Amino acid sequence: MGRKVAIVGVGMTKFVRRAQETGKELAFYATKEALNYCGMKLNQIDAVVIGSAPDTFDGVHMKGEYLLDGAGGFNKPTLRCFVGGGTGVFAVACGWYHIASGVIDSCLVVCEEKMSSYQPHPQAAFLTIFDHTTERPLKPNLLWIFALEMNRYMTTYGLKKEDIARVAVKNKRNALDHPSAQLKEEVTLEDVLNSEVLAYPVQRLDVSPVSDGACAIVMVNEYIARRVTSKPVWIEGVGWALDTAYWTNRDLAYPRYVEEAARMAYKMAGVTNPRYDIHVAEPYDPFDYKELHHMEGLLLCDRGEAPRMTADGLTERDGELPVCPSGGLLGVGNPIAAAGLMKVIEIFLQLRGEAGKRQIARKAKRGLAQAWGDLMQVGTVVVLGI
Amino acid sequence: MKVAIVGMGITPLRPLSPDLSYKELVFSAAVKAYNECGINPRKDVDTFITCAEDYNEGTSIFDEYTPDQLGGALKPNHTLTQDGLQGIIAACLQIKTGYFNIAVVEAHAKSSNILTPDGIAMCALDPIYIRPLNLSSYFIAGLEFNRFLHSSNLDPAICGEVVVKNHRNALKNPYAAFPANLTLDDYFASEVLSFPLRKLDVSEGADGACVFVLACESVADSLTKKPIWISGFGWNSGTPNLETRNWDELSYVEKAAKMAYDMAGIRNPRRELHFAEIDDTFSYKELQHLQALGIADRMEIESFLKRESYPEGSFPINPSGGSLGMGHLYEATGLLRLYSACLQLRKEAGSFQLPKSDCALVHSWRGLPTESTACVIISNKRS
Amino acid sequence: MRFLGTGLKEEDIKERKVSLTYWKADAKYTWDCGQAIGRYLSGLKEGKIIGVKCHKCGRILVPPRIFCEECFCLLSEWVELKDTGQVNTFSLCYVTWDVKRIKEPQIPAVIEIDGASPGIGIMHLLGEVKPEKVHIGMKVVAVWKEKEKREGAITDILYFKPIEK
Amino acid sequence: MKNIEIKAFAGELPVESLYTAGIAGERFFRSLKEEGTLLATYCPKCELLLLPPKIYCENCFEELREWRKVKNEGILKSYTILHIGPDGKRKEIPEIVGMIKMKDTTTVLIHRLGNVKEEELEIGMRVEAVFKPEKERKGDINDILYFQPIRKG
Repeated sequence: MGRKVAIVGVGMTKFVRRAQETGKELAFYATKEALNYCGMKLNQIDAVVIGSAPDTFDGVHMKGEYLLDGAGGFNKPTLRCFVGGGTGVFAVACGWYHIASGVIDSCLVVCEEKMSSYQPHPQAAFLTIFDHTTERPLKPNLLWIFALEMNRYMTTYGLKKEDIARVAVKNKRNALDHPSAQLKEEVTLEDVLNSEVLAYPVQRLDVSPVSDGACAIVMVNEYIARRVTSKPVWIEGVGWALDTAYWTNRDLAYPRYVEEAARMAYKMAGVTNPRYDIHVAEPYDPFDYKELHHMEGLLLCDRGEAPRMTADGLTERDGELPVCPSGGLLGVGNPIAAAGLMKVIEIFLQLRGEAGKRQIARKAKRGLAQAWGDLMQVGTVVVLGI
Repeated sequence: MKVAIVGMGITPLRPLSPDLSYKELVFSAAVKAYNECGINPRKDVDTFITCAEDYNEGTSIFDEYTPDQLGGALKPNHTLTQDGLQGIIAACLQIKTGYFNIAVVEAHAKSSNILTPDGIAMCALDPIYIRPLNLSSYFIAGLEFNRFLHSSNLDPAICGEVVVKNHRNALKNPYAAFPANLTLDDYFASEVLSFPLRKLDVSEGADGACVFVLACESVADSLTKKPIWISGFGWNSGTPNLETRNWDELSYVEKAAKMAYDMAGIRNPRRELHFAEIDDTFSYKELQHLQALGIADRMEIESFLKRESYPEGSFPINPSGGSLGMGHLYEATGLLRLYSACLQLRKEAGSFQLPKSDCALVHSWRGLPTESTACVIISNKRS
Repeated sequence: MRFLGTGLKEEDIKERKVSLTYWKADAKYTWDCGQAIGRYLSGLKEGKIIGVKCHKCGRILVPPRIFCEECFCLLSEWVELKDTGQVNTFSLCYVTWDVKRIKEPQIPAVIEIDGASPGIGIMHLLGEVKPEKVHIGMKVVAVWKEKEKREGAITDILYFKPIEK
Repeated sequence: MKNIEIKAFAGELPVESLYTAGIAGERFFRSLKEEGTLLATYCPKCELLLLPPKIYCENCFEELREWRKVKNEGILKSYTILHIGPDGKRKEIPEIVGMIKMKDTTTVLIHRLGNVKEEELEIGMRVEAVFKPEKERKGDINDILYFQPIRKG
């Protein structure tokens, strides 16, 4: 069953609000760094997987085609995969199946987003993710669905805003140590709770910024991995699930799509008790409550229990289960697909003990990264181990 | 591990399809595909792949809307922004990992719903160096076509022959949207879009959906009596940049074909295969692709086209009518070629059935302004 | 590892301190509604909310569709639902879709429609209600556009308002 | 309800974008605007001279640091006479578009051709860029008005 697949190199750009670089140039920077990380050359790479979220951000139709030379895809088998916000982690699953199939031996996975191209403000691009006939005429925005989901989550489990705001405080603090971080400011619980209300219950500091940036990793089969590094990080499991598009027919309090994706990845990884078997986690945190929501979906705690774990400090870098030690999207930034891959890179660095100031206190042999997207609909999970 | 096509469904291509939404179109193709192999998608399918582009759908993050009509809700689904043939390849890769037994691949087009195809096509052009020139994307085909005629020293009439052949082939294909009995005179009377490219050189958009079910070797035989085996596949991209590409060679097609031929153990495609369904988005592309795929070389292309490429010839090309005769289905175009070829291999092509059709090459191109391509080799024998 | 990338300030863009090109996409569509959404919109024009019943799982669904995504069977039992329901979740939104601040919030909500199965709702707006009075579980009724102004769109319902006790 | 009165629903993707020219593009357009010169980058490994310039070679993926001025003299590799406008409608006056290989470069430029009659067009003919007057240049690709034949004498 399936050949072993490892990550051997990682690279990323700074995450910034407006990059001067074109999307291709951002992709090149990240890709070149990833190759340098493991001392590989582009001609040693068999295939390329590109991940990027909607074309409307960059303002380029067929964005996967447009980006491919910057991503090292020239003269190579290249595919661009796409599951909305879940893309960054899914792209790793896509790279995994290239190599696990035995058809491809080495593969670049490159994720890029240049949201700043969209005018006048990138958030407006989200209007067109809604159903063109039954929803778009109501002029919805992205905050609506987050707020609707957050409200449902809070109400179902009787949570208060401060239970949730702690995530923003933790992640923004963690990001102070990340060289790519877009937001380097420490905030207090009061700052979050007093920040302006955008869409009750969502306030400004509950939300990650819009960003430009790119990330890349090098994935290889077992034989190449052993040759190029003494510390390969193995893909132990991958999982993804997409729930129905009829999101107003679902209970938003619990992300069952994340659970399905996690169960698929855990099964492949042989993880039977995720609370003990997972040592560090990077769940997707575009909004602070999402980190909690996703911890529950990932079966890292009982439903409605993630806020307590956070309040008890268990998810801090020196806690039992460090969560988003990178600083997450809330701190490092949210260039959609690149943000998901940033999480995979963080787990790679943590497992290798190369996370520098961000290195978690406990010893970690297995970690996971997870992303989420679409109409609160898709879960993508990668379990990594050494 | 071998992979087989065990079920397929299609909606007949039409220039318009006002009675069905895209979801309903896909549902109807999916029901046919699942019925062919007797599966229940809610229980039996392990992974779903949809090929779609946001701008062609008019929706950002279109993958949101893909699972329900396929029976894929809450299961592994993902989108590729590629031609459906790359979707087939992704399904093969997934099955070959050993973790997936049954995969579904879907693509569709509602060309009739796109009011501004030219405006949308322009959004695919480089925003810094090309798009500000404010030129319809047809100029790329015009430049390439003209360069092709110049460097191969061919008469434009040969492209007229491709147009005539493919539209005529479509006359016998009940799924085709644009069958026609044309002559070379009709071709030369057709308006020039971007010299030397004429309107009849361009395949017209149609509406339709296509769904495939693929299975691993161990379950394929239990699902169908007529499995079609995928014996090789390859895909490749050149450069998206108009400035750096080699306009005289389609090395990306050569590379993709070599990958597929090597996997299938084919040394001489013309001798070892029986026919091909290849990309003819533009008439001249069929000729370029024939050469790059190693089917006919530059010296013999004219005689090959006139003598061998017809349904009664030694190596029929696009007996279905191709995109010119059937209609262009955007991301579903490659699936349409594959569907047509599978019908031949199953001996179910009815009035356009070829006498000799046990193995074939299927090829697709991602369209302007790209250099992305895919090849799949299929056979009705396990080999 | 190097972390490359050049951040620009808002002024760099606004004052054109760097080379920029502008493009407005010409991307227009008419999406075919088909059987299910065609009925839904035609119903809205008549002041009705149309759903569909799945004969297998028994769920009554809105917006209607010709397939049950759970049972994967063809649906054709169209059902007229009530134009009342209850708030499943809501938000008070001070930002418009194109990121403009507003003083009086829009109140988007998921509204479970009476006559549909529990938990089956649609997205719409609430109106004629003070923001602080809105709560999950609140009973609401559709406020329709005047008949002659309806065009067969989700906006034929202006908003939902609380049902007076 | 038997009759389906509403059959289609209209809408659009409202996308307005401002694209930065990027690191290579910024330098290219600055020199085009300020000096009326064409700048290319050189890949010593692949011996490619790229115009427009890139900060990387898509072939070997090395970072490119060597910039070279390109002489305003090129050869027409292909051309087309475009009758269709961006809106898909037929243009009243067709536009001639060329594929031009500038001297010493290993790439082509795509641009309009001007000051030339259709019957003069010939693949292989020598052409040159005609720049906008300096004051009107904005730092984009339209600072080149078009390419025209280099006429002898």
